[in-house]
Amino acid sequence: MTRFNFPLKSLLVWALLLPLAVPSYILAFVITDQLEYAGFVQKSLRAIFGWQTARDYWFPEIRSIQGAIAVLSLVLYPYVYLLARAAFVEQAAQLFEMSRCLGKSQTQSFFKVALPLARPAIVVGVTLALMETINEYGTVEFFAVPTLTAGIFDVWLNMSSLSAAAQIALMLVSFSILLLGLERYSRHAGKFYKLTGQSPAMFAEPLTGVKAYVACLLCLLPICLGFLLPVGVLSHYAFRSLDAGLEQYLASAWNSFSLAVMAALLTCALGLLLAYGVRLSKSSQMRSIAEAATLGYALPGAVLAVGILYPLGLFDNWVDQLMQAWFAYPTGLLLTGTGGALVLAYSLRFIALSYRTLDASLSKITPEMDDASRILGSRSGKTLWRIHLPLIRPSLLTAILLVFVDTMKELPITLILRPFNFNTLSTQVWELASLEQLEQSSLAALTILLAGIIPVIIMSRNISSSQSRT
Amino acid sequence: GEEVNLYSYRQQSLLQPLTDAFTAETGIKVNVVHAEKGLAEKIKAAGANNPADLVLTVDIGRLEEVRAAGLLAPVNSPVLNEVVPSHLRHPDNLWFALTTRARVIYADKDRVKEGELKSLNDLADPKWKGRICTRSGKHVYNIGLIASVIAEDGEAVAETWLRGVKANLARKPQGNDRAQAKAIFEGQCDIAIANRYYMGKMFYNTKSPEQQQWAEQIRVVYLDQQVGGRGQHINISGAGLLNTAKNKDNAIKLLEFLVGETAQGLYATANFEEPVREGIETDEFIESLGSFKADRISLQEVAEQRAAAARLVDRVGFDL
Amino acid sequence: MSIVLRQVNHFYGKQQALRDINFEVESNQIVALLGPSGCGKTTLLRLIAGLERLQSGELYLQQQLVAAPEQAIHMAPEQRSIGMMFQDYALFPHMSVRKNIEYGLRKQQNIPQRKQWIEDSLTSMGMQGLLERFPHTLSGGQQQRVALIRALAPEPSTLLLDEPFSALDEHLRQQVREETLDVLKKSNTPAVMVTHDPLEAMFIADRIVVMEQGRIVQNDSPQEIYQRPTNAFVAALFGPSNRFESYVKQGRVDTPLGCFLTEQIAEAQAVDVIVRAKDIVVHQLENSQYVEARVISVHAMGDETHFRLQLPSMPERVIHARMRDHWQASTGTKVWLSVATEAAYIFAKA
Amino acid sequence: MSIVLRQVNHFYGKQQALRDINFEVESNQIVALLGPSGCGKTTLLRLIAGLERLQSGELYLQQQLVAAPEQAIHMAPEQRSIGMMFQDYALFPHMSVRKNIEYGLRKQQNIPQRKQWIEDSLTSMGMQGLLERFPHTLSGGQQQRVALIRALAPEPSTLLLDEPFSALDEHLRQQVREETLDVLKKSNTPAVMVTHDPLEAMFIADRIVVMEQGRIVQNDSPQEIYQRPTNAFVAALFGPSNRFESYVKQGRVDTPLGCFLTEQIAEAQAVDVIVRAKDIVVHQLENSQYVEARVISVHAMGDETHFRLQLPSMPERVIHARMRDHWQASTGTKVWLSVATEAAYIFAKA
Ligand SMILES: Nc1ncnc2c1ncn2[C@@H]1O[C@H](COP(=O)(O)OP(=O)(O)OP(=O)(O)O)[C@@H](O)[C@H]1O
Ligand SMILES: Nc1ncnc2c1ncn2[C@@H]1O[C@H](COP(=O)(O)OP(=O)(O)OP(=O)(O)O)[C@@H](O)[C@H]1O
Ligand SMILES: [Mg+2]
Ligand SMILES: [Mg+2]
Repeated sequence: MTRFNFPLKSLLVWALLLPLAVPSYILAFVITDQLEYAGFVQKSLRAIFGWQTARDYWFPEIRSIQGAIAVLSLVLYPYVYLLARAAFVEQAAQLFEMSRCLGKSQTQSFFKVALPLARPAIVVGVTLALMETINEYGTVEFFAVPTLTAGIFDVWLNMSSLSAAAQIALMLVSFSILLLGLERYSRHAGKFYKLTGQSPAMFAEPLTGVKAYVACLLCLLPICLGFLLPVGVLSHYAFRSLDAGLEQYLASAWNSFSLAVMAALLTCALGLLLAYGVRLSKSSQMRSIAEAATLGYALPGAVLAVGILYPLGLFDNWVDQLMQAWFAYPTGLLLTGTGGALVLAYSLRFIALSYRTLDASLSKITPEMDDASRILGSRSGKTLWRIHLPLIRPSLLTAILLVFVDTMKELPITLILRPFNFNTLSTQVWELASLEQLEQSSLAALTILLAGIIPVIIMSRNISSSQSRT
Repeated sequence: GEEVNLYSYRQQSLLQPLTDAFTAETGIKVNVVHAEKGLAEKIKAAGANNPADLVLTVDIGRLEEVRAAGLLAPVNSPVLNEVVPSHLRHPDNLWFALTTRARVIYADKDRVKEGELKSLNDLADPKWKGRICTRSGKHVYNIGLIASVIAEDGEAVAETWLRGVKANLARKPQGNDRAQAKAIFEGQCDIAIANRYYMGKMFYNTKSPEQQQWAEQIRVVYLDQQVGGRGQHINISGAGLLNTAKNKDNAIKLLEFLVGETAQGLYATANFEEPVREGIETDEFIESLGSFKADRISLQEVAEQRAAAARLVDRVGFDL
Repeated sequence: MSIVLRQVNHFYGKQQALRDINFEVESNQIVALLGPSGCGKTTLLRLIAGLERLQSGELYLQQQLVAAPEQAIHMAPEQRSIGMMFQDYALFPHMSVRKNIEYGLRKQQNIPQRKQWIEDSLTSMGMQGLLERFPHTLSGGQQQRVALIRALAPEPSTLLLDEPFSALDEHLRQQVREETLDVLKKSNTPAVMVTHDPLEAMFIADRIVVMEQGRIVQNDSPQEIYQRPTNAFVAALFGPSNRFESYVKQGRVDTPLGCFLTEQIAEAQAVDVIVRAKDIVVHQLENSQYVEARVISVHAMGDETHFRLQLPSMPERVIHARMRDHWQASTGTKVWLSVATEAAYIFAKA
Repeated sequence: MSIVLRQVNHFYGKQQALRDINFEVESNQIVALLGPSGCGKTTLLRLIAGLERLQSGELYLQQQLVAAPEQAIHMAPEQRSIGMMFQDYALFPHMSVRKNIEYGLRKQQNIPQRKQWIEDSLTSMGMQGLLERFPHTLSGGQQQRVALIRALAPEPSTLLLDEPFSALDEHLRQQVREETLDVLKKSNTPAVMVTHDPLEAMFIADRIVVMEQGRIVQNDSPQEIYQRPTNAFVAALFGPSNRFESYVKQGRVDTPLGCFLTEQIAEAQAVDVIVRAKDIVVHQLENSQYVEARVISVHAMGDETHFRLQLPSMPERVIHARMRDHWQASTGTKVWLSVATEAAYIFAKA
């Protein structure tokens, strides 16, 4: 995408982000719906070949670990794409040129220079996808794949042992820590600052002939499977069941939207604070603290929700007691069971998204920029505002987008922490879906998708404008 | 105004007609939070400030969990005591069943002869090899079923049985109960383990008419009906009053309403569950599925075996 | 001929960075590109390396046509066997010094021997012990030397150097310069080197190409360029100098520093006159044949003394003069100036 | 006193970058930091600016103690009213030239007037019309000038310049240098300027501080430094030179270029002898008093001729000599060398 020009590229650049907006459980449903025994594909096969039953032929089991892998990959690849692409765009083209001057072909240069330099960003993308997969429950349950997360719920709900569940959850977390540690260790020596100086934009080379179409098709494939297919199927269903309570639907949409906006802003503000704090203090302790703060992402949402219930409850009761004692005015539960608790929980969960994205982006700004700004009389706050924020704007938008879309899709936390009589699009999808009527939830599901597209489009604007600048 | 706050493990849309009717009758507003998990923890965490008054569940497991956590208060209501049979409520009246739900066998009307399948044990018979469908063994409904086998026959027998069932599966456990009906209709399997009320839901589904076809293809088989037999396994949906309830009176009113004729009628006709109240007119189609003798084993005992059941499912590799 | 450029023009958007460039480098020749900042030197190197696509004209390397937009020819940079050193080094930040330098070694080379060569070069450039360091821990000059060795290591058949010694102090510069020169001469590698130090250009180059605003204004041997500059710009290149505008009147050109003769230039033609600072003689004693001036400041610069002076006739201009004596003079002192007639370079204005 | 450093040491990890630095800059003084690459010049500036924390010692700016680790004092860089120009410019890539320069303007300043000043400075440095360009579209030298103007714009009370003119060609360099000098002198702003061009240091500085390996080796007026270097390193700073190792024998030191007298140094002491290239006289005629040599190469460098020579007694060494004549000589030609006795600088070895 950054190196070559080919047909439809300007469209594909952002269209590739679209699957991000698709909740994995919806994609899982749609894909199985089409591919399972009773689905369109197998039905057609049976009709064509005249097979009678499942025993007459072999067809890959959709509800399998491979199926789950395929679905999750389709939904999660945009994380890596988004971050890697930003990294490639921001890269100093000179290094790539240098490599070619030293006699390495484009491919070699890519693997030896461009890729290692983009590694922090790619690792962040992969880590996010990994954590997301680790905590993923809906899809794996749908595909009947036994994972650690499924184990947590089994232990918790069926064996009623929350503490054992917590132990497994801890295992998940330590696994994530291990991954992060490995990554950090492997690049202990190199600092990946963008060296300053003239940095002409990497010029994209036009692809011609067959190559161009192959590239175009390759890019279209995930978009079709990961986005167009679910949207198509859902639209089809939505059309059939348009009479679903519109009023409630609008209320849910509003709830979802406002929560997502608040969560996105709060989370990114927190993430920025952490990332900038780490940069300013330069201490590894600060970094560890920040890293720890992001582990919430590796936990299944429900576990996290239950986890924060207790401190929230404690806090609420403490405030309540104080108020009662001092002013004889019971406050009740200030946070628990209000939108506030939800936004807080979302932030805890998604801070990894914002922190990692922003940290990777900040780490590419040479410290000399900070120095220059301070010498010119700016304190760190102004420096952040005038220097860093504009420089990391694409990443900041990326982070906001990620959190927004993920909050829109979020389910388990919402379910547990929401106040009385409170619905969001995703709980509505789930209500209906758990009634085994996903068809009727398709309007809500479709809205989640569409709401995801808006920020994607904003982002794409930004991508193209930043392209014209660098 | 008057209100009552409800934590519900039961879907909102099922609850809505009931609460609407309650509000219409009493003027008391009903506020609901619906979730599949975590409500017990939410109650615990909030402590004395817990805003909820009642908790509603769709299986005995959750209900027992809340009770075991000491969150429930006894209710001394002549109405409830009279309507709910004693084996369907907690000995100390800490919880009450509102409906029972039979977990039956769906059999293909053509490929399975009447009387061919009689008992739970038959499911392990090799003659069903490659013909059984079910949802995940870890789902609460199946856990309830397996727990009841353990409670009745002990773990060893249950294990042999479950291995037998596993060997007969037509496909990896997946989907929900409705999906099993579809699988039978599509010919992927011949019998399936599922809750009976889904038959009604499919039969009356006008939005997806294909589901009516599924239902029509299926005969419901009740198990262990022979004299002296164990009886058909049932689970319950139930409710309990939280000991931190602020609107205790309203909550009890709602409980009494839910076992009243209106509500029980709604349960029976809208959701096709079996009412706990006697003499409720049931739906015609459900009626046509016949009646059965229910297993009268103590639900509390069953609930106690749930952890064992979950471990058994793992041991047998039922879901793999 | 090792490098041949024919009729090259280059635009960045609408801005023309190179105009009608024609130039040749013989094998074994070292050519210095000299010119003010922004005149297109880097652009020219990038075109030769293939990092920028030729927009018009032709480029031959080792007699082979490697770029010609009219014929849609563009050989990839990695196939041109060119060594290049960027103005800001472009060291790979994720690789150690060793990895950076060894990056370009080719299979055909005798690798162990080259590695030995790398160590030797680092040592002889005063960088022993830095092999495992990462670029961001090196000082500017250290980075520059690494970049230089990296460009030399693959034994390229042509070398392009963009200000290779600018970050080095005088001492090191001399040493590294000689070292580089030796390597190039021994291996007969032709090189194009950008510099803005005219003395450096004179020292290292067989030929100097002077550029101005995207044009080549003179292309000659160092001595020619110094002694017979073809325009005012080139004449003013070597050290401080003074420029006056005037016109020809009866074969003579009048300037505030005196009157000079010219034969080639037509009557009444407007001219530029360049007088190099070192060609102005500063006298302490009054002499009516000399031009009176007033000292603004005096800088002792080693063996020389640099004067900034003011002429009563042109109070707004600073006149630069350089003497090979040690002088002390305070601001305001009166002095007298003389210039040998042949020391003025006179050029017709375009 | 505008800047005072007392007993400063600085380590990067285990590596010591600065040792026992004591130095002072008077208000209105311009001090040049001269020293080889990697000797710690940038580090010193960064300490003064507050970008690196002082690890030991004390730093005063305008009589105020601003950094002293023993007293846990560290004033933030933005409060020090220091202007700094970075070695690699550190222009903000997302801001236009105008925004970059205006970034540091303070509310207390007369903003419209400063903006006018900015435009004027750009113009007088030959950069008119670039105000709205972004840094990456500027050439190296253009970037450097923007960085310089950016550092000057806020009228800092102290200015630190890290090789401010290195990317400029001779011509521009002279112009920008004078411009900067004027601004500084007019505003009485003290400045520390890193350079590795000794001539530049001599031209611009009131005092030159020579550093070597993290130490200050001499701190004197330009003329003192040139004429009375205190060690071999300083003596060799100004232009090419030749170093010989020898020892004192009866008040005399023997070198391949002849015998020199010394009085201060003890008998049998090992010494370094520095003979500057320009102090070697090259003769074409044989003379038994002179030393015979063989020409390796001759480079005409403007008015001077640079010789690389070989002595029969030391065939592995290159001897540098510089003459103020135009010479032509082919490799292998025999010549004869002489050195005035007072032209040899003799230093006891440490
Ligand atoms: N990417 C670009 N976009 C627009 N203009 C550019 C770009 N790169 C260079 N230029 C302009 O082209 C001209 C020539 O630039 P070039 O970098 O070749 O100069 P240079 O001779 O190397 O200068 P220096 O000695 O300062 O490095 C300059 O005026 C510069 O501003
Ligand atoms: N971040 C760092 N980590 C480790 N060593 C460093 C670091 N920065 C500088 N050094 C080392 O400290 C020494 C002094 O560096 P400094 O940048 O001050 O040199 P300098 O005098 O400015 O050199 P130059 O003229 O080449 O810019 C060098 O040997 C350098 O390798
Ligand atoms: Mg350049
Ligand atoms: Mg430096």
